[in-house]
Amino acid sequence: MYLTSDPLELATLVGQVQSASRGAIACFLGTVRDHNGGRAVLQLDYSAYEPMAEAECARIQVEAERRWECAVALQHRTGTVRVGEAAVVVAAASAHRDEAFAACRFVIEEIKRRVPIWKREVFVDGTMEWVEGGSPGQMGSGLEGQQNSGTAGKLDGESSDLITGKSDATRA
Amino acid sequence: MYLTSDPLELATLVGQVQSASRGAIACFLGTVRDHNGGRAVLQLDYSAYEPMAEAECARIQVEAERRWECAVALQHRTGTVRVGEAAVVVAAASAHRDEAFAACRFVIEEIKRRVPIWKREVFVDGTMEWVEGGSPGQMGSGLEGQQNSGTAGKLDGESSDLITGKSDATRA
Amino acid sequence: MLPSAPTSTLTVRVLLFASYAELLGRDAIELELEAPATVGDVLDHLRSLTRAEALPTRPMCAVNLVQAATDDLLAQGDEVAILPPLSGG
Amino acid sequence: MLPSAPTSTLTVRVLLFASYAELLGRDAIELELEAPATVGDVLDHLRSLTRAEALPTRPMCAVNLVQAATDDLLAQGDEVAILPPLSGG
Repeated sequence: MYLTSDPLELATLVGQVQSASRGAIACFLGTVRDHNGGRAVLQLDYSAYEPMAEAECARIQVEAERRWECAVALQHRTGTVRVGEAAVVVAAASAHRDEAFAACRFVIEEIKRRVPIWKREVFVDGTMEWVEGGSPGQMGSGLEGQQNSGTAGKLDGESSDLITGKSDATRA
Repeated sequence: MYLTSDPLELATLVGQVQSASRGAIACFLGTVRDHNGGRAVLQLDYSAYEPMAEAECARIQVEAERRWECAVALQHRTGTVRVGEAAVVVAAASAHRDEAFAACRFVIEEIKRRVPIWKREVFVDGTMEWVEGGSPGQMGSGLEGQQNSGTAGKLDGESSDLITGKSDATRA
Repeated sequence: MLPSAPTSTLTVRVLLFASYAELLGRDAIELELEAPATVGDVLDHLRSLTRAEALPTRPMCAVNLVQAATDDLLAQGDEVAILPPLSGG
Repeated sequence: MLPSAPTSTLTVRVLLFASYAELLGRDAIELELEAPATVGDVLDHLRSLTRAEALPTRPMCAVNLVQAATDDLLAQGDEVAILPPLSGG
């Protein structure tokens, strides 16, 4: 399972990729930031199209492990993730650090680009905003992602909790 | 203390750099591989010019934190490090993942290039070799590193435990 | 749909996520469409349920977990997912 | 050293590491040198203790924790470290 509602443990992923023949392990954690666009963030709520997200994560892992000589592990949180907690974790182990870094970077970029997951920022003042500013990706089918406006889902300009902008508390 | 004879804990370093304003954390672990050049490795023995190594690690941290908007932590083992254990750990946290990856990569490269630490491979068959194949670095004084032969320290061709080559069980 | 299309129908399950689910007040809709039907027909139907401009012209869509184009034909029982711009990570 | 050099002496502490320590059978040596003395004079002395070719022509050296060149002058009490090619990480 690549998606989980439980807290992410970097050490668990490192343990999954580590082996005595792979001496270089590159990791990435994306954690929830406390501020975005000057507003105090309380938490992020993640939702996903789970079966497709699982399939896409599996494809990303396979692609990384084929492209570089490495072992890859990745996990993404669903549900509520509080400030400071990790929303996504990646670990890539290889015999060489060039490969480990390249695979790790590839995986986090592809997660953001291709995996059908969405987050809503919940601010300390009680307001909420769906984050939909990311550029749409090309998923496993090989079809080009459709260009979506950054304000898709906006309801007549008055529902501020639906307005989607370029803000993103985990845009790290 | 950047040097320690205790096992390295990635989570500890992540905790040191993590903050609610820095959502991207890139990490690197270099662990001891079980084979090098076809020979079974038992452990690596690390020695260091400790006061200079501490000073050099501090300079690397400061340089990374000045060059990128980030917080950096690094530690290197001394003494005996067994196969599968981490010899070096780096964590870099930033608001953005470009910076976190760049700082993390910089730090591990500079550790290898500049910090006066040496390792001796101890093979399962009981033989030992100093690893001195790395290119010499330019240290904090700003002076150019002197070019050293890969066989410095070789004693008249007969002391195989002194022969230094390009082999390196942690060359990851 | 062409006027000469056969009058047989097909049923698809439409999944909505994130802001689209909120926009339409639900996260799944069973739709009966006249065959032949495309992803675009599903989108037209959704637009009739809300303000037409609330959905982008060509939102990202998937049929049975695989990304699909607006003019892809649908079959009985297909799962059609309408995906807002992704924001994982 | 020039024949006209003053006959005063200075003492430095020489540190040896890794293969160099093994080569010379010790990891520190107190050396008394005629002033003025350079890092190169320390290296010449070390070469007299072992096979001259066992040390590279210009090994990496540090004086008081800062990297130094072969012709850098030494002062009384300096710590001179002779560093084999680094292999940390």
